[in-house]
Amino acid sequence: MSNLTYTIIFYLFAVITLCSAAFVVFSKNVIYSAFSLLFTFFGVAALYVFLSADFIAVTQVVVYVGGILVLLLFGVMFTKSIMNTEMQTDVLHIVPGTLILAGIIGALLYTFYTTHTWMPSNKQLYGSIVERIGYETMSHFVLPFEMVSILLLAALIGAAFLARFDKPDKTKS
Amino acid sequence: MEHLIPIGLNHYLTISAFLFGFGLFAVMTRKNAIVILMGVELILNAANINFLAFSKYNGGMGGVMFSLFIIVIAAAEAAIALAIVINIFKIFKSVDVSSIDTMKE
Amino acid sequence: MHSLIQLSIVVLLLPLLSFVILIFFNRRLPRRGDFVGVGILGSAFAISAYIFWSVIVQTYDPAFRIAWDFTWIDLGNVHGIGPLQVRMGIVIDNLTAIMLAMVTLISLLVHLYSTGYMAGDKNYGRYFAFLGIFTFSMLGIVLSDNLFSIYIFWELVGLSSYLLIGFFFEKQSAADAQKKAFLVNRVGDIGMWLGILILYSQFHTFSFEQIYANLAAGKFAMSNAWLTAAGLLLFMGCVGKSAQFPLHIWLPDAMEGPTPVSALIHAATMVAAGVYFVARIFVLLTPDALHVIAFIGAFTAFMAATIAITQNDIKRVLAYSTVSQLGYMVLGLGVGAYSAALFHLVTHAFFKACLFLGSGAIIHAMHHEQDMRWMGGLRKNMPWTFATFTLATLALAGLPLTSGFMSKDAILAGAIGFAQVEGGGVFYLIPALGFFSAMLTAFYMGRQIWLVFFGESRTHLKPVDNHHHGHDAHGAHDDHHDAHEVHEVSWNMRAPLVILAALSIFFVYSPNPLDGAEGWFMKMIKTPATVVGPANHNCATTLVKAASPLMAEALPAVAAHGATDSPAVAGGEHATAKGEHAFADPRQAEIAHAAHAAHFPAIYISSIMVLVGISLAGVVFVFKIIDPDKTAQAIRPLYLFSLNKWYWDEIYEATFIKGSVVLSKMLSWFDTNVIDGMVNGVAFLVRKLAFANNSFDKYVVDGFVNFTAFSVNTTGAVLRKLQTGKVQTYVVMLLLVVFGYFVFYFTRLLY
Amino acid sequence: MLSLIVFLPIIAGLVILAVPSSQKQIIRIVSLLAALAQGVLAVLIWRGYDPSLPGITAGPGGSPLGSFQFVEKLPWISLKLGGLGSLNIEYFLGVDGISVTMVILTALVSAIGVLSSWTIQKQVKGYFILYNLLASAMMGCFVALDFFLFYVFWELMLLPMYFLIGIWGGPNREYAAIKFFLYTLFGSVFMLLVMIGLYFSVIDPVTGNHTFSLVAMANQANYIKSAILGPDNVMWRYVAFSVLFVGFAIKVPMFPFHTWLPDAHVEAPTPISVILAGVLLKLGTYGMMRINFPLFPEVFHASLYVIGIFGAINIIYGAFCALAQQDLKKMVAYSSISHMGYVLLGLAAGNTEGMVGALYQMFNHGTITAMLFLLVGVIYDRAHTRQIDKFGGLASYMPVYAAFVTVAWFASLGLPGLSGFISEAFVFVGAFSSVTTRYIAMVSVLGIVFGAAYLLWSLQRMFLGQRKQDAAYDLVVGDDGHEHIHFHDWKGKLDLDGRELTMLVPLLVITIFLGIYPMPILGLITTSVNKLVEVLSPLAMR
Repeated sequence: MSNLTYTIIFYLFAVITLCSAAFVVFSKNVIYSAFSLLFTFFGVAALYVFLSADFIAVTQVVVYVGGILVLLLFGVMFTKSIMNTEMQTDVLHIVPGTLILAGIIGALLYTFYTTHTWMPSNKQLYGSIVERIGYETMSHFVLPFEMVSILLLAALIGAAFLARFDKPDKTKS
Repeated sequence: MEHLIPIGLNHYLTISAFLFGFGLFAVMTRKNAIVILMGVELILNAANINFLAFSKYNGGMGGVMFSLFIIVIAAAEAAIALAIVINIFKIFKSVDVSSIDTMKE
Repeated sequence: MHSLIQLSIVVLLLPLLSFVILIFFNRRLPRRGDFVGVGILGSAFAISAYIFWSVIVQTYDPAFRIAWDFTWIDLGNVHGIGPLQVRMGIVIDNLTAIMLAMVTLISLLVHLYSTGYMAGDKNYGRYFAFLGIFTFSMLGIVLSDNLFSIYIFWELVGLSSYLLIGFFFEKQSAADAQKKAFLVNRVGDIGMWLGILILYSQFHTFSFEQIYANLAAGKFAMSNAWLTAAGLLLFMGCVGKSAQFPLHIWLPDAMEGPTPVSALIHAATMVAAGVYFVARIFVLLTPDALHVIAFIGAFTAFMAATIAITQNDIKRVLAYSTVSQLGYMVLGLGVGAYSAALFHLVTHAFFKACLFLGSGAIIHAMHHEQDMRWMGGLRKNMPWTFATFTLATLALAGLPLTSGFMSKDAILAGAIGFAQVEGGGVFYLIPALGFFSAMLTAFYMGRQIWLVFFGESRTHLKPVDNHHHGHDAHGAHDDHHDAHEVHEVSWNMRAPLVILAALSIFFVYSPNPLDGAEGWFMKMIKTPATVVGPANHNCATTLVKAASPLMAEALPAVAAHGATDSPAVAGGEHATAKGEHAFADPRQAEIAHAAHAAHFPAIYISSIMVLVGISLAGVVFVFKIIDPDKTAQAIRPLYLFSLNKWYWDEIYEATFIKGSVVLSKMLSWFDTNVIDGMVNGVAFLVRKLAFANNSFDKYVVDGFVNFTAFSVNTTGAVLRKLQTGKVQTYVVMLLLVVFGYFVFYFTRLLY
Repeated sequence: MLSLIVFLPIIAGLVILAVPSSQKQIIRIVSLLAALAQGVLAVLIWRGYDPSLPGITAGPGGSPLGSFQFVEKLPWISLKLGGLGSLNIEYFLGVDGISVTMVILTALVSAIGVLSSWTIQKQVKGYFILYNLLASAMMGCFVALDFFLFYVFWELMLLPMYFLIGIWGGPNREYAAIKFFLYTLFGSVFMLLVMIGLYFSVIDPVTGNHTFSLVAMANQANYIKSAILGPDNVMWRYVAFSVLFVGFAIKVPMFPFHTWLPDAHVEAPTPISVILAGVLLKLGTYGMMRINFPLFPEVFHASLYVIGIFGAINIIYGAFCALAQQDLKKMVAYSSISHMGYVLLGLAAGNTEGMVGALYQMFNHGTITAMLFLLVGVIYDRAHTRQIDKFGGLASYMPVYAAFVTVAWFASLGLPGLSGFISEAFVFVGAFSSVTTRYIAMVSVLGIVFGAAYLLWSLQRMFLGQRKQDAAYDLVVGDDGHEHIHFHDWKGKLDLDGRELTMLVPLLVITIFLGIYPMPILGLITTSVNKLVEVLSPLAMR
């Protein structure tokens, strides 16, 4: 794989990611947004691959596309169907929002491009790092790993608890 | 095209910046709670990109591991957030966050 | 201690003993203790007479002088001065001996007289007590050897005169008069006191002896003007006590006291104290001071005489006559006729006491009628009184063969001599006033004699209202008042009159009825040498320094008078010729010389003036050629001017008294309203400040708190608009801030 | 000895505290016994006092206590103040010629005051406790030689005085009491400041510590040169002198700080007036002589003229104000102001004659004015009014009273033969001898005349002449056919009764005796005053 091919593929995925992300944001239809988000996640996952993080990319696809996005879609469906309203969203703060968007992006980019100390070091990650991830998870990051597991469990239980249907009189009290 | 060829750190950072900006914009301007959640996911992804990019170009594993945890947390967040949204919907009969202004009182 | 000193101390303390006994025990003694007073005074007089005998008759030395003193106050070792003591002492010289005898004699006679005059008064005993303390004070003045004790007794004399004048204190006029007398005397006293202070501040001693020694040694460090001032201020004491113009106003009012008191203190002794005091300080008086004294004396003599002409009250006539005669004495001292003035002091004391006691007898006999207009014809009823009164009147008027003639003539001769020496001009005013006053004296005394003793009784002419009013104060005498029989007084009142009248005849004092200088008095009392030394005095004190400027001025005057010798030689000749007047001061020598030369002119002029006066009185009152009432109408302004005593009382009332009262009211107002007002104002301000502080607390401090709350509230009200309750709005704001920080950060980077 | 004389009344007060308040007679007798014991002690001190020792200050070479007598010196308060050094306050009592005179006066007037308090009926127990406290504090002031101790006594005096006027006074008593209190407090605040400044400026030559000892303070050699009130700090010394002077002048009271006095006198009951005029006013001038002048001699010399002028104003202004008064007691109060002016004038003379005169005047004013107030109290008891115009002709009906009044009045106006004269005379002699105050003295002499004027005028209006139409008493004809007067609701003797005579006769005798032969008192004070004059003289200053 030549550098040029590599580059073209990178730009392709970059454009996919950004365009779909833009669509997520600017689309008026929630359903469209949700589906557009699918492409964003995929694009991001591809970029992960470019960043030698294939395991993360896989995880991204599994978790985001398989979990979060489904969850989102389910939420969209769930709420809209009941309300029977249009699947469109209004916007507010469009002017300050735009200004801030432009400003923050500009500022970030300015920072990135003017900061020269971020020159990549010689020691880069190459190839698959799955093994190293496993190694790190069980050594240095075992405690965060365990905490995240518990957190995830708690979050799932909590979510289930929050989302369950209560009887109307109970909610009022 | 020559200058495009070496894909460096800045490319990823640029993408992440745009992603972050879009996510932020969604959070700021969208009335629909679910779209806001989507914006949050975008922001998290932008962060992930950054972590991984820096990790790659510095050769450390910290960024990789962090991105992994972020993904986990994002999942948990999404679950909780959706539960909340559903609860909000149950109470206010709407997911329009602009109509939810009980904090005003 | 000399035996005479011991005796004099006894004399001094005896009247005090009388006072102490009578003031505490008069009600427990028979006859209210009057015999105690009379007896004690009798012994005092006996001792005084012995002293007089020893000093004047046996010793017969003009320079006789014994002194004794003791430490009264010891101020210890004073910083910058050394040991300092205030000493009190007694001095006896010829003058003292004479005065001692005179005072005790008159006091004794007055005591005796009072046993008749005051009989029946409810405060009879107290009266004698007061006489005792008065005599004590007066003797103290006479015996003192220093200024401080003179001042002490001076004030005590003031006190006793206060007590005696106000003896009938239930009468408002008496109460007024006593207060007036004391206050007017005090005004004089402060002058005297300042004079004492000037001398003390220089020499740190009060003793005459030491002051004169220091002065003669030229140790007076202040200017000559201060010395003149000291003399004049000391003289002010005399002005007060001896009732000289302008402080003469108390004396006529003092006639409110019982008549014997008037005789004692306002004719014979107390008023003489002033003259006596000036004689004591005579040596330190500068010529300037003497001039002032002479003019005051002359003016007083004249003014009082003019007032006496028109008075109707028998005692007031005598009172003004006293003032007038005191003016003569002061005039005499002022012109340097030292011996003559003191001579007049003694002669006047006797005949004026006689006159007052005589008037007292008349008043007593007339049942306390004092107005001469309602008297008349008493000659037949009261022959003893008439005789003695007339004799004393002749002495007062200055007819030859009387004592008054000799002394008055000596003074007037001295005045003429003085005027000549001082260069004439305005100084001739002094003898002129003297002679004119002599004529007036003869006139008003002739009027008095005639109105009282001759003609028919005019008692029935008196308006009734006035009559009763005059008697209310003397309730004790009311019972035998209806009987209008006038008869001679009893022996105890008659005897003093006779004794005093006898002492008004010339031979007591001098063998030559025309020249007192040949008598023992003038020989014993010499003009003392002045101590105003050359260091601070422009008049030379020694013959060597005779060529001083003043002498140069005086020379032509003397030459014009016809003196061929130089004044110093003249003085020396005079002294050697007579063997007595050894004047150290050529000025004094000159005056004495000129006075001697003027002796006979003075006799002639004064005799003529007296005769003119008496004839005038005869013309007006005896032969009625001139109707006094019509004349009075013709010169009504002058008449009123005289009748109202030159309006001095009114002037003083309008100026000093009103002024003081008004000033005191103003100051009191000032005190309560301004000073106290300021204090209360400060208190008020403090309270206001407290209130203001309270308000400040309430409105400003509290207000600040409330304002903060208010502004927070307002800001909150504004800001709550921003609180939409929408999370996204908050996010926008948050990010705006973040964005703002970016902008800030990058601008920082740029610069 | 001195402790005993100071604290005896307080002990009596404690005894009274134990007596039930219904036992009025016992309370009075205990107080009287204490006062008499104080008097005996005062006589013992007087007899034991050696008049040849000057006191005032400790000269070089002598004993560090100076030649004070009956000295009692104990450490009282000793505090370590860290960086500020230590605070050494001593219980230091002693007398010299200046204070021994005042001790005698205080004992005398206190005893008279107890007798005069006999008629007090309201809350007798409280009254006498406060009275004894006051007596102690006054005595303490005069014998204290430690500035701090002096200040304690000085302030201690205020409180009972405030209550004695404020509770047992006349109709306007609260106003007068507060006025008195504030005035005096105003003065003492400054005194406190100066006292502290002096403490840090003076070194006790014996111990080397700072000291409050007035004996040490009176010696200029003991000052630290650069301290706040040291000799180099000229301006602060002037300021300190001035404020201290004002503090004492309020007590004197000096024009224009005098207005508390007439009010306080008019409202105070008779015994308190006696104490106030007899002793308290003296504290002002005593303070000047003991503290103000010897501590700042050079400032004293620079301000002689000012003090003299204030003295003259006091004399003449007081006399004029007295002339205008209708209330007899107010007149006497103003006469006090006038007479205290003589003291100021004498002090301003700065020489022995003036100072002796001033001190003697303090003593004489104490006795004479006490007599005046007692006499005013006598007539007030009977007539319940003090308006001069409400009387007239009293001399005919109350001859003994009239005699006492006459003597007292004449003593007050300075008649020779009575003690007031000698002091006034010496004041004038001194003031005139001093070149600085010569002209002031010449003006002040007018005070003699006006003093006589108001006293004689009041004497005339009240005692001479006839009963007035609107007089405060009736004229009745008695059994013996003579006219008498009758006061409404007065049951006692018309003329002076035994108790009143007991109070008045000693004062009268003292007044007359000291007027004729002043050496018993003057002999005590001359040595000390000479020393004081020497300390104050410019030669003694560096």
